[in-house]
Amino acid sequence: MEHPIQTDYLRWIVFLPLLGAVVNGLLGAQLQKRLGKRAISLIACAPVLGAFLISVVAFWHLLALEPEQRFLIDRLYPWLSLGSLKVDVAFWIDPLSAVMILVVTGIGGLIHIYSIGYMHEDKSYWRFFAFLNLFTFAMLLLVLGDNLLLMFVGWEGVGLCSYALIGFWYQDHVNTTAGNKAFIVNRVGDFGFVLGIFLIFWTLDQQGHGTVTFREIEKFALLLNGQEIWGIGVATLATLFLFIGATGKSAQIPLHVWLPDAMQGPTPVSALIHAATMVTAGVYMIARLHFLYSMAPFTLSVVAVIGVTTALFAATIALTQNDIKRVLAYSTISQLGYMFLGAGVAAYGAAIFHLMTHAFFKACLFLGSGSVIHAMGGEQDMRKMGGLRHAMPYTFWTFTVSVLAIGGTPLTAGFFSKDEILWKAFSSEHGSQALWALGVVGAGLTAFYMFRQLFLVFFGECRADHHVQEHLHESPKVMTMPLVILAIGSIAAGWIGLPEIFGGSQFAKWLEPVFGEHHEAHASATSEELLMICSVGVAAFGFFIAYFMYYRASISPERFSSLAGGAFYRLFYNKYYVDEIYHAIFVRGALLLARIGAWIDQYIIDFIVDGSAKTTAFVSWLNGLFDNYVVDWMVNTVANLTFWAGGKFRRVQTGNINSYLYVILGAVVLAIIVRLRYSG
Amino acid sequence: MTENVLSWMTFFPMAGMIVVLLLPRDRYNWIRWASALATLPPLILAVWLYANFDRANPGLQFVEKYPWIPAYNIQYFVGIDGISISMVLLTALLSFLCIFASWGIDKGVKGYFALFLLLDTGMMGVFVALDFFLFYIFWEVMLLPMYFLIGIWGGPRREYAAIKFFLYTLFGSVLMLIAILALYFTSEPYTFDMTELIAQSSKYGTSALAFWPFDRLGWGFQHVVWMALFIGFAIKIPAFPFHTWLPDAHVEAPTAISVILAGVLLKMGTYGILRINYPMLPEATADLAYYFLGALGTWNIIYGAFCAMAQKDLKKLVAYSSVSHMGYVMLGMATFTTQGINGAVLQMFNHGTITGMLFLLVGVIYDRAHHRDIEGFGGLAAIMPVYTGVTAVAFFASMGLPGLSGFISEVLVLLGAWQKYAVLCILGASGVVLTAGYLLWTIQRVYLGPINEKYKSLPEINGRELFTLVPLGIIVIILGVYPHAVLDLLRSSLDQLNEIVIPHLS
Amino acid sequence: MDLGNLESLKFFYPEAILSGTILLIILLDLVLRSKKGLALLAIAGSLLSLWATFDLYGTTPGYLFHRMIILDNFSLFFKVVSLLAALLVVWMSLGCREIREIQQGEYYTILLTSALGMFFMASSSNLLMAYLSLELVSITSYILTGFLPHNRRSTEAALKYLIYGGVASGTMIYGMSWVFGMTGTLDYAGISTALFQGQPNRLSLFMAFVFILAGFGYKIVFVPFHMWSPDVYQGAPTPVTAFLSVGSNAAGTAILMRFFFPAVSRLADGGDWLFISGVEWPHFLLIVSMVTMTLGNLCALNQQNLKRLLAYSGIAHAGYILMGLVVLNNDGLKAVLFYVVVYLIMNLGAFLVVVMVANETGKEEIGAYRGLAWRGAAIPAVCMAIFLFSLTGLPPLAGFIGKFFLFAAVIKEGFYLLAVVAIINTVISLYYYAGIVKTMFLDFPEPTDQPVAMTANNSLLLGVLSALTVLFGLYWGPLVQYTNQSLRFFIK
Amino acid sequence: MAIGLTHYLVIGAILFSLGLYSVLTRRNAISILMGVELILNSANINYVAFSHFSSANVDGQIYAIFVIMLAAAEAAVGLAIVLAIFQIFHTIDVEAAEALRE
Amino acid sequence: MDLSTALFYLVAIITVGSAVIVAFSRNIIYSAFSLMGTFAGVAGIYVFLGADFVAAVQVLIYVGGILVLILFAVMLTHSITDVQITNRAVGRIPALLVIGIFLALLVQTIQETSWTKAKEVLYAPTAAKIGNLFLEHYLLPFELASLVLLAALIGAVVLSRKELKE
Repeated sequence: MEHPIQTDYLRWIVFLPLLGAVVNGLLGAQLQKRLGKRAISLIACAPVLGAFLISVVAFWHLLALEPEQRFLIDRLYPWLSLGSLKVDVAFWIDPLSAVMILVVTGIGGLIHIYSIGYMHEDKSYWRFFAFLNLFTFAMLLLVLGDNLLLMFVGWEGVGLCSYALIGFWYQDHVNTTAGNKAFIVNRVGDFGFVLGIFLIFWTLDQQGHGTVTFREIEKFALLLNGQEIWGIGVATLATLFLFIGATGKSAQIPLHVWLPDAMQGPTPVSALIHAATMVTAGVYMIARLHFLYSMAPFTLSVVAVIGVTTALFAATIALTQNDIKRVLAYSTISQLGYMFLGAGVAAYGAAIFHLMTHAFFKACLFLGSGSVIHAMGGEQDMRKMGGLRHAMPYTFWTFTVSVLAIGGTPLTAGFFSKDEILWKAFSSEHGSQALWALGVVGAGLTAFYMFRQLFLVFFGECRADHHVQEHLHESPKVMTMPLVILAIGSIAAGWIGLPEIFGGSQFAKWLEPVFGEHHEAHASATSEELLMICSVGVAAFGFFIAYFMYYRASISPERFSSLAGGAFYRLFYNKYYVDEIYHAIFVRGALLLARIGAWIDQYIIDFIVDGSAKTTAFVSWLNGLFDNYVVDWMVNTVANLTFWAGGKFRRVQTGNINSYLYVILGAVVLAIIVRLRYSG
Repeated sequence: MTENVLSWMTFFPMAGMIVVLLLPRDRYNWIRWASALATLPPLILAVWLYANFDRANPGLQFVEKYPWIPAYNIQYFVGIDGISISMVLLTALLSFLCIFASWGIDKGVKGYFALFLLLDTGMMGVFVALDFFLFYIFWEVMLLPMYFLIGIWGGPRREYAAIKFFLYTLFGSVLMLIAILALYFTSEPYTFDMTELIAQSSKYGTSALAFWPFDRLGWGFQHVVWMALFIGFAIKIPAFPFHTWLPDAHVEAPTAISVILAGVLLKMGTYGILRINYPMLPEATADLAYYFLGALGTWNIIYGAFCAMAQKDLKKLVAYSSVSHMGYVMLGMATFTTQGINGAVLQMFNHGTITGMLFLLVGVIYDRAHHRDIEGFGGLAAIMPVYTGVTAVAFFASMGLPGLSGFISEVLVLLGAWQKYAVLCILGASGVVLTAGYLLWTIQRVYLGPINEKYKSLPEINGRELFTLVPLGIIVIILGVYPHAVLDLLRSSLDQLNEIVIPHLS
Repeated sequence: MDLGNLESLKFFYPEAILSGTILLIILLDLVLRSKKGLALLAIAGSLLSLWATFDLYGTTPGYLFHRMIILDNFSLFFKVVSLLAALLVVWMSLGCREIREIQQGEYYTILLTSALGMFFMASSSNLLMAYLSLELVSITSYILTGFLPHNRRSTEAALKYLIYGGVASGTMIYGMSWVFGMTGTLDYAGISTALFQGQPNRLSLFMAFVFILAGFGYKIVFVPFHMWSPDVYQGAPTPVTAFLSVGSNAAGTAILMRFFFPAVSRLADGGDWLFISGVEWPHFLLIVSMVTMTLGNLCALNQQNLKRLLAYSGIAHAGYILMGLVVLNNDGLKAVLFYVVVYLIMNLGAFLVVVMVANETGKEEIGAYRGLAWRGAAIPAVCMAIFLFSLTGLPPLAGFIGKFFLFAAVIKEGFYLLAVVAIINTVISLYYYAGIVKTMFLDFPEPTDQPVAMTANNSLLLGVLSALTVLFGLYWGPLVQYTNQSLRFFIK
Repeated sequence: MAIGLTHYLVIGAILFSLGLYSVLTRRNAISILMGVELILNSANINYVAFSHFSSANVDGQIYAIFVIMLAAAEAAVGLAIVLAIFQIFHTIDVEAAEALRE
Repeated sequence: MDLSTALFYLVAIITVGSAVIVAFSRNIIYSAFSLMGTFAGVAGIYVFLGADFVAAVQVLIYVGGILVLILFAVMLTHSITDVQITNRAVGRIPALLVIGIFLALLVQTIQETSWTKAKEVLYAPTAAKIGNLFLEHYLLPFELASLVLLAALIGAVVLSRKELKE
């Protein structure tokens, strides 16, 4: 690792998508007119697939190396070098980022292809793909950037793209609002992120090693020990700052509010950005900086608690939602919660593992829902669906598979990854029974709402109106192919990370050079089995309730929804009223302050300014008063008197002379007196 | 030509003005092209300067020095260094583009372009002048054209705006005159030569003056002079209590003039502080700029952002966003760190290009819709996609999106700020969120949403307008990707500047 | 050099030529039909005398006519100034409609006589001469003011002026009598020696000076002796107003400087002037200066009549001029001399535009200037703007340089309070000057406003004046050299 | 006590004050001119007195003579103006004529 | 107290008294006439001061010239036929106040001032000496005075011959 291997092809992983974005962005409108949508989709998909291939090459390249040598870097040019701040535009790849780029380019590629079919009717097709490519570019930048600033560029870049894609159908006010919400909430997170960067940089700078590149930070991380600012350990504070960023990106409490609204975007976007890749950036970042987090136990516990809380919180909300995509959105939030739980117990490998598997099945679920929505002609309310399994078999089966996966059915990917996390939550030195227990409950809820969705959508009678039913159809190949691949992935992806009892995890080995060995106090394998069974049991319980409620309908949902007078139900259904509260406090608050500021400007500062002008004017008016009024009065009195003979001689002006002379003489006398008084 | 390139850049527009005055009154196109030709050579020379500027040399370059009024040791003394080069480039570029932005002027064309060229000379002069007297002359020379340009070709409340601008600035500049003279008579022998005055900076006493209120404040001669100069500059920046002329002036001024105002004139305030207050009065700077200036800058950032959020008039919103963005400059200057001060000057340049774009864009839509009411639009993206695209670039650059120039300078400023005053840095960074807030909100209300039937048939942005916008846009992107294109010019001089002040920091 | 009557004559050309011209005009007025010739004669005469004045540079300075008047650079300078004033005003009168309706023979006679009086004001070295010359100028000014026939304003103004003048000069000679009583001589040099050797009573000396200031002050128009000026300026024919505003102002400054500096102060090294200790005349003048500029500017703020406005601005400028005197320093005095010249040029210019507008519209109210630039009088409007901004003191115009030197002197001596007051005044003054500019450029003419055409004569003069205003703003080296070496008093 | 300089000066002072007084209070142009004459006379008394007591020459007296001369000139002009106004008001309708300050 | 002193006081009282009437009289005619008294008194004072020539000039010019002018003006501007001839004055009280202070100041100052004292006080006829001085030492002022008178002459003509133009 001291002597990273220089390469010069990594840049293409990043730039190919950018190329596609630029071409489509600048010329898209024309191309679409001239050459039609095929050209567009070609320009869009080719680079991503290219990037994927290069990533695979890079992956093999890494594999060929010794584990501790697995590290490639591609330096372009110095981006900022001022004083001790030296930032290059450089891309690096190590086992961790390798996993990420494979996920991003791979799943991203599939979603691109899927979109060809999904977006086919849209008239600003080119714009969609331009942004999709741009997003891929930004995401890859985020992953491959070899320093925090570059990562931040990607970090904000993906935010921008998600903003643009959420508001893709900008004619509708709701969508744009959702976009704004996403961007601003993310900005709040980024705000923390930047501060984290500053803190790290300056603290290291004091030690003479100011830097923002990951490798050097890792090298000098120990210098942060014992450093304090405002009585808090720098490591803790910095990691907390960065974690704020993570909560923003990865929709964790308290910044989770934007993700559900983000479902306003086209479904592929939801799949790619708001499920598979972008939202996991937070997890990636923590894993990337695991050495810092490991130095800050307090932060770790915060991360873990936030993670598990979010997991439960989102799950409870998901129980009650009827919008097919919103359910998935909340499940995403809660799954991300699991990842943070994993990261929070220093099980970074587990977190990344879950990240990967989740990418598969969640993408699959979203795309599936997309194809459902596509078939239902845009209908998203599950209560209007049902019995679709006949109409769209591919969608149905793939969907089922991924539901099983996310539900934690044994031998599916979800099972292994989630279980890994739960086990670590139980066993690692940062973990605890409580964390594990909550996690398990969450798993149960997950199983419930996912199967609820499955049953509502695909089983039972179709509740849609005839018009829609007639048009029910399976989606075209270009859409179903990716589904199939992803479904396979959501089974198979798990097998590279088998738990100890099934022979240990390849995945963990692969990441070892990054995270190093995490020897947690190894409880006996039996306890792991016990826990596993336990969680499976809970999940099964969830499944059965859903089964009886929505398949057999032998238990009426109202039983539960009317608990405690429906208080819980309303609470969940209204997402704990967080949106309302935030709106009341932050949006309203900002606007209020804005109005106050404008008011101050207009009525106070300008008043003072104009006021001084006015006083001047007033004084001069007083002079005028003396001139015009006093004098004129005299003049007119005088006028009648000066030449007494005169009605003729009215308003002759000699009178004011006297008053003036008064002034003069007064002044003179005054001067003399003053002179006597003060210097006599 | 190359040995006195700066004089050429400064006075060529004035020559152009004379030509314009000689042209027949009603030959609009002759006049327009003549002025375009008058502003082109400075631009070419600017490019030449950019190529031949010695980036390693922190000192003055392209110096010209001739005696002017020997009796009072007044010289014609111009030259540039890292502090001014970027501003010179910016001025050359913007004045050239603004000629084309003013193409639509059809009332008193001759007078307009003549005054504009005079203004150009004034601006360029301010940035190259190194003799205090010369500096002051140029500084004031800008006032008159500005007054008329706003007052004659401005909007409905133009007279109020013009006179407000005029009074404000004159007040500041007369204070400055006093300060200049005070320095002049303290120097030995009497001189207006800035380099000389800097060399003698130890002469300016710092022991507290005997009389109220300075005895209380512990202000010495140097502090008082510093304050006098600072107020003069703060009015131009515009720093918080002195900023209210800006919205009025911007709203009333014609598009091109707003661009010049925001792009060049505002910079003169901060430029002056860097060029004069910092090196000439280092101890006072250390005492007063430290914290005070930083806090003022932060306040500008947040206050301006909030005011912008409340605006109904698109142009006024942009104006207040300038107030907010200039706050970053002040904050950066006050940090006395390499990153901070470089970021500040870079921010001056970026703000010039970005806000220039914004005003041009507002002008484009105003020419078509004849109002700037934010609520009055909607759905423009569907009607004028290209226009919207360009706007998006400008807006996102203005809210500091990575990959665009604004980001670099803001990050540098905040990075610098963190080391000196973390709290201010946090507040300033929160300004970024606010900026995103009001800009996105504006985009949503103006460009997105359902198409407004009233403006269904608005024509798309035309070639001339694009010609004024695209170069700026390209610069914005290039600087975002490769900031050293400009940073290299500044670095050495600014570091030297820091070195002067830092020793006095308590 | 101390010459008797006959020897003095050969240093007396300028006065002699001017007097000759005056008599010639009186004679020709009886025979000549076209009065234009008289004006040309007046111009020729003053040109000749101007040449003679310059011819006198380089001759050894000294007393003439038994110590009645002094010949030195200082007096020569003011002779030049008053000649220029007379010259330009005659030129201006040529193009002025008001003047064409009056008896021009007498008009030019009196005008030149007044100029002659200013000569003596600048050069008198004797209380008697001071009084005589002052009275000569005053009386001629009354007459000029009241020159318009059947115009009650003009006549009333004349009456008012006369009464003020009478009181002021009466007070002045009363004060002079005390000085005479304390020193036993009328001669400045004698006074100086007597004051600095003997122990004069401070209080009585102070009072005497205040009385004398009344006399000088109402010529320079500073508070509290300013009240006559607005009415008189408004009432008098515009060229006369111009003449008074620059000529008598300059002459008053001259006589004041001559009396208060060489006569009753001592020049110390470093160009500082030591005043008789314990007589706080400078303090008095300091306050007067501040009050004067402030009051003038404030009153000017809400004036509608342009002549009246310029009267008040004239008061303000008197205040600025005083700034240069109170610092008791040669730099200040030099600044004053420079300012006098600059003020002459720009103020005459402003009045010229007033004349041009009044010629066409017959009005002097600001309303008459509405949209002047768009009424075919773009050039006068631009020139007016130049003059007004120069009066404000904006670079690159002459007025700025003038103000600059004044400020410089004030700050060099550390009178910061005065400087700040002056700053605020500058800003205030900008407000009303810019107000006029606004009316000319930013407002647009009503159909009722008749266009303003310009005659060749006027436009030529206008060109000259505005060119000078700009020129001295950009390259004032020679002028400042001239004014500086004009500050040479002959003291013995 | 013997009649000394002071007596004369005091007389001068009194005349001076009376002159000023009438200048201050009089509304009538002519009366004001009379007041001015008083002032001039007071000054004259001073000059003559000083030339008698203070300076061993007649400068003061000469000054006084000049003052008298000029007083005459001034009076002539002044009264001419007064008459002019009088004439104007005979010939011009006052209502039509506008006063100086409006 | 000898005769001359008494005489002096008499003259002084005449002078001041008539001046007081000039200042305070309600009737302009009275003021005008009592002005004569003042002038005469002043002339007397000149005599006391041994300034015979000045006294003569005073009588000639003031009483003979200026006073007549003033009376003319009064007559011309006041139609005699009118019965009551007023000469109102306003603001007497404040004026009295100011003037009072002023006079007090003057007198006080006069008393405490050390005026220069000449060696010997001369009582000689001055006419000849003055005449010589006019033609020798004071030639220029003399000429200047003539110029003033000329200007005044022209001015008076110009100003008062207005009504002829019509």
